[in-house]
Formats: sequence, C-alpha cells, structure tokens
Amino acid sequence: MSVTVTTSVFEGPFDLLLHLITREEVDIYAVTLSDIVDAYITELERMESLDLEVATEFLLIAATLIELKARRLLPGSAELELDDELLFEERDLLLARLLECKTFKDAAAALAALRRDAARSVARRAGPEEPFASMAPDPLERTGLERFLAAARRAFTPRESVQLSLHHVAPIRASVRDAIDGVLAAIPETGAVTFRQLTAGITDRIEIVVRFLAVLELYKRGMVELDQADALGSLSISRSDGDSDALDLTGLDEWDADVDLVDGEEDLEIDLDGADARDGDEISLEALADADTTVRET
Amino acid sequence: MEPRDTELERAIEAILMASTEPVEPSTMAQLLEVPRTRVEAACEALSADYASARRGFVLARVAGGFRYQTHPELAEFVERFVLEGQHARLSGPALESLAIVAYKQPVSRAQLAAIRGVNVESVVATLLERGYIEEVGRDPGPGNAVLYGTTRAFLEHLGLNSLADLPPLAEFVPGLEMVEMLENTLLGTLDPLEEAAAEPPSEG
Amino acid sequence: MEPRDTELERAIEAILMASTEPVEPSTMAQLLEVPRTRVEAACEALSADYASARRGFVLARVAGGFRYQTHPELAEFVERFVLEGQHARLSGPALESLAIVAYKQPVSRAQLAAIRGVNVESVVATLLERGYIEEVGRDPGPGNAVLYGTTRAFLEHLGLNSLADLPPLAEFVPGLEMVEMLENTLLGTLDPLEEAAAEPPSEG
Repeated sequence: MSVTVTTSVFEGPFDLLLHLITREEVDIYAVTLSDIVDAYITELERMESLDLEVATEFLLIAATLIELKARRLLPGSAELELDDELLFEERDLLLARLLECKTFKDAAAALAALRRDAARSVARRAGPEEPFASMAPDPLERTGLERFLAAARRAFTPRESVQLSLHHVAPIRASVRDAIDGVLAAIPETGAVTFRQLTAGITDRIEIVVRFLAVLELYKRGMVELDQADALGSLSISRSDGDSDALDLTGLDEWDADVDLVDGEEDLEIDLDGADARDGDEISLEALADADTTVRET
Repeated sequence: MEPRDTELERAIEAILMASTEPVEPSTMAQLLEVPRTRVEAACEALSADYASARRGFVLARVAGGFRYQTHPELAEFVERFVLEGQHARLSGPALESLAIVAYKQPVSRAQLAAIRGVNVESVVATLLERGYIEEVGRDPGPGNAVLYGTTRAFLEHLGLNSLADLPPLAEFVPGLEMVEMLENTLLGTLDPLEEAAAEPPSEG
Repeated sequence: MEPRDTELERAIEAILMASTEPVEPSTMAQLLEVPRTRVEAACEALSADYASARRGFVLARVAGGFRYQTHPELAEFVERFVLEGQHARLSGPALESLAIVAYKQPVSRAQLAAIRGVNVESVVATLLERGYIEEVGRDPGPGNAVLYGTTRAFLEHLGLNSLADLPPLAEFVPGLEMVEMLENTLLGTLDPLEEAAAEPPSEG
C-alpha cells in the first residue's frame, strides 16, 4: 500500500484546521465556518487513498465541522435542539484541541529557536591526548553484561500494537464550570491576577486550556476584565466594576462541558501484524460529500 | 568572597579539556577532593575570565555539566571548518512531537498520538534514533504502555542545563486574539456579521 | 613585531576548540583568508598567553598542526578523570543494535533495520568504528548485502569467552509467537502499515 500524503495531512487534523482558520489573519471576520468546512473537505478529497490510521481523525473532525455548519445554517431550528448539547460539547472540545495544538506548535518553534542558538556553538569533543586517550576503559566494558542483556531484551520485545482512538478527543475530566469556580475564587477583590498565576502548578495543559475557556466565559458575561498589553504579553484578569456577587450559574449549561468521555470511549485496536485491519484502507469520501450536499440543499 | 584557587581552576581546565562531554561539578568535586560549591565557584570564575579576555571559546553549563564550546560569535568560522555534528534538521511534526514529550514527560505513544491527532510511529522512531527521547518507564495502567522522556542528548542539543530551563509552557498558551479568532470561526454565535454571512448557503 | 590581531586569535581559538584533530596553520590560513605566517604568529601569541596566565591547558604543536591539550603538570588529575570520571557509554540504540547482531549473526543492515524499525546507518558505523562488529561475509541472495557479526573485542569487553556464553534468547524472551514474529521480520516480510508510516521529507 503506498500512500501519497501532503505535508499538511501528516501534520494532523488539528494542524490542518488551525492552518485553514489562521491563514487569513488580515480580517478574522472574513473567514466563515462555511469557508473552513469547504476548504477542509477539499483537503480531504486531495488525499486520494487514505491510510486508515491517518484518515479516522480527519474524518471525525470533518463530521464535527459539518454538524456545526448544519447547525449554523438552520438557526433556531427546533429539530436540532436534541443534538445541541452534544454538539456544543464537540465544538468546545474542538476548540480546546485547537488551542492545545497551537500551544505545542509555538512551543516547538521556541525549541527550534533554542536549537538554532545552540548550533552556533560547537562543543569540544577531541577528548584527552595520549597517553590518556588509551587509558580510558572501553565504553562496552563500562556497560557491563547486565545492561547489555537489558538492551537485548528491549531489542527483541515485539513492538506494541498501535492504539487508535475512535474518538477524536481524549478523555477530559476538567469542566469549564468547575474551572469558573476556581478562577473566581482566585481573583482578588481588588487588583488583578495574571493568567500564569491562575494556572501556576497546573501541569496538564488541557486543564490550562479549560481554565482559559473559563476566563473567557467570565469575560463574556462581563464578570471580569481582561488586559493584555501586547500580543504575547501576560494576560491579567480583574473583577469587573459593579460586579454583583451573585453568580448565575444556570446559564452555564451550555458550557457545562464536563466532557468525560471515558464511558463512550471505544478504542479500535489495530495490530501491526494483523492483516484484517487493512481491508478498510480506502475510505470513500462520498458519504462526507453527501452530507455536505444535504446541508447545502437545506 | 573567597580568594581564587588557581590550582583548582587549573585542574578543572585540564579535566574539561580532556572530556568529550559535559562534566558534572559533583564528578570534579570527587576527583579533586573539594566541596562541590568550590568547583562551581571556580567554574564561574573561569567562565568570567574567558568572557572578559574575549576568548574564542566559552565555558558553558549544559545538561547538568560544564563543557568548553566555541563562542557563538564565531559560528561563521567554525561552520566552515566543522561539518560534523550538523544533524539533518527535524521535520515540523517531529519537532512538535518532541515538544510534547519535553513538556508532558513521561508520555506514552498513545497520548502523543491523541494530541497530534495522527499516528506518531515513525516520528517516535526518528526521535529515538536521534537519541533525543528514550524509554523512561512503563505505564502502570492496563497495557503497560511504554513511556517516553527526553534525554541528556536533548538538553545538549538545545544547549540547556536542565528541563527547568525550558520556557514555561504557559508562555505558549495562545493569546486572547487567537482564541477569539478560533472561537468566532468555530462557534460564531457572537458576531452578527458572521450570522449574516451564513444566510445564503453559497456554493463553494 | 606586529600588533596583535585579537579577532584572528579568537577565530583560531574557536577552530581549535571545535577540532578533534590537530589543525595545520595552512588550513586555518586558507579558512580565515590570512597569510600562514600571521596564523603562526597568532598561535604563538596565544600559547604565550596561556602560559603566562597559568592555564590548565596548553596550545601544542603536534604533527604539523596545533591543538589544545592538558598541561603536563596536571597529568595526575587528567589520569584520574580518564579512569574514573568519564561516563562514555554506548547509546541505547547502539546497544540494542549490538544485541541483535550478537544474537542473530550473521545479519545484514536491512535485517537490523527491520527489527529495530529505524534507520541504523549511523549506529552500524559507530559499532564498526569501535570494533565491536565486523563484516563476516556477503548475503548470497540478490544485492549481496554485507553481513555483520560480532568481534573478539566485543566478547572481551563483555567478559565472555565465546558466543556460547551469551544467555540463550529464550531465557528472557516471552513466548513462542514473539520468536515467530521475529523470524518473519527477519525473513523480510515487512509490515505494510509500517512502510506507510515512513517519514515525510518535510521540514518545518
């Protein structure tokens, strides 16, 4: 099976979507969801035959996008309300994943910059001159039989089968609602707190993202003021003037993305040397295209 | 401030010149039979000497140890001379996966794949082969997935003394503007322009 | 006497620090685009500097070239460091590849790559250079691939008398199916999924 893939495909579905959304930075409002969905599907169609592993995530995200688009094209439509909650969860998660993707993209760029700087210096590697050079014991001698055997064990252990999650989202236990409580508790009555302070000690980046969403939600509700001096500067958060102490949490249902997906999780195991998995190699995009058409006709 | 110990400094200079990799201060302390803090002080004094004398090399602290390396200002000449060590650069996906391992370690292949949204088999193989990541343990949960972490070579490659020298991940959490852009595009409920634009189901 | 050229001296210091071999003055002259005599004068000035500052290293002229080496007065410490302080070890990937050669010899580079799942080019080069493995023949099949086996030095360094002293694979290998899988891999039935996962040639 030979797969011809573009770079963007290999970089993954979040990269692709992020790229599509952010490429026209000039006027952010010029980019509509419709444009994004179309562009995304076009990219997918360019992948002629897809490796099952590569395709799944792309298709799941395409499905979410199409759902979102359908929802948008039918504003206020009653039939869709049942699915709304699920859809909101999906889009919040998608947003969280995109933010996460962007975070690591920027982190990778920072690593690349460090590496470029480091590459300007060359370390001394000449080692000692004679007679010291020949005094040094052989590296293998220092290794010892035990470490050699441990390496042999590793070398001959079959590689793990690949776990392919059918969900395009990882189990997330953080809830925006909980995070809102946490954020509110952390903002002083007077003065401001920075986002970094708010997330101090949190190592799981999805938690950080959820905290971020919580801050945004509070901002939307006019409960906090945000201040960011420059684009990459630190974000400071303070209570809004005239902030009434009563927080109406009822309206938060929409955001109650307590998205613990463990229950619904179905993992597809593909054994690397199993032949069965290969039957699904070619994934037709017709189903997706149909869905898209339906939306358009509506 | 203590007086400088020239004999200690000379011994350190000789040892570092003979080493092929960064030497930890504790190793030198043991060999030279002095407290570790004195070794560190001596290294700093030497480093300052070289800087003020505008030597063409520096004494750098990398991956937990000290080593001689060329002064970055002279990269131009050194590059002309040394071709070795100029590893092929990492691809974008490989670099992003490396960033995830660096910040999330220990991390399994499946966790990595979940964040990247794609299979990471070949990327992990590349990073292992380059020696930037290694197995650091097994997940105690079901499946006992291999967990990966970054190596000394990774620190040396980036010129870092320790993982604590990585810029904090919080620095890279997207700014408000970016979040709004993503939100507006995906959620689109706030912007009236957007809703207006949605009304004719135009043909792409 | 000419005035000293600090920039030239710095560049020479950097080049000598980066080099693993003595560097001839003519090589430096060419690289730095100055007459050879000026390079030699600069090296002598540096050498005098180091001596008067009582550095722990010297700039020595060896085999027609210049190189840094440790000051003879500090031989005691250098010797101690070389014997005890160095952690020169084989990397994980190198050790794993060596283990495969040891147990599966004679083995070709391609077979090695198939088991390790990664490019083994540089690892094989290291092992050859160290003298742990050597060419032991040619594959009679198409391509006549070079086959490798371990050396006498390999056995000596591990404290073994013969290959028969290596613990049998079965002792630590879990189960028969694994061995079968391994044999299949060795026979060249590469997994198609794995081929698909080959790295894209992209650069970030």
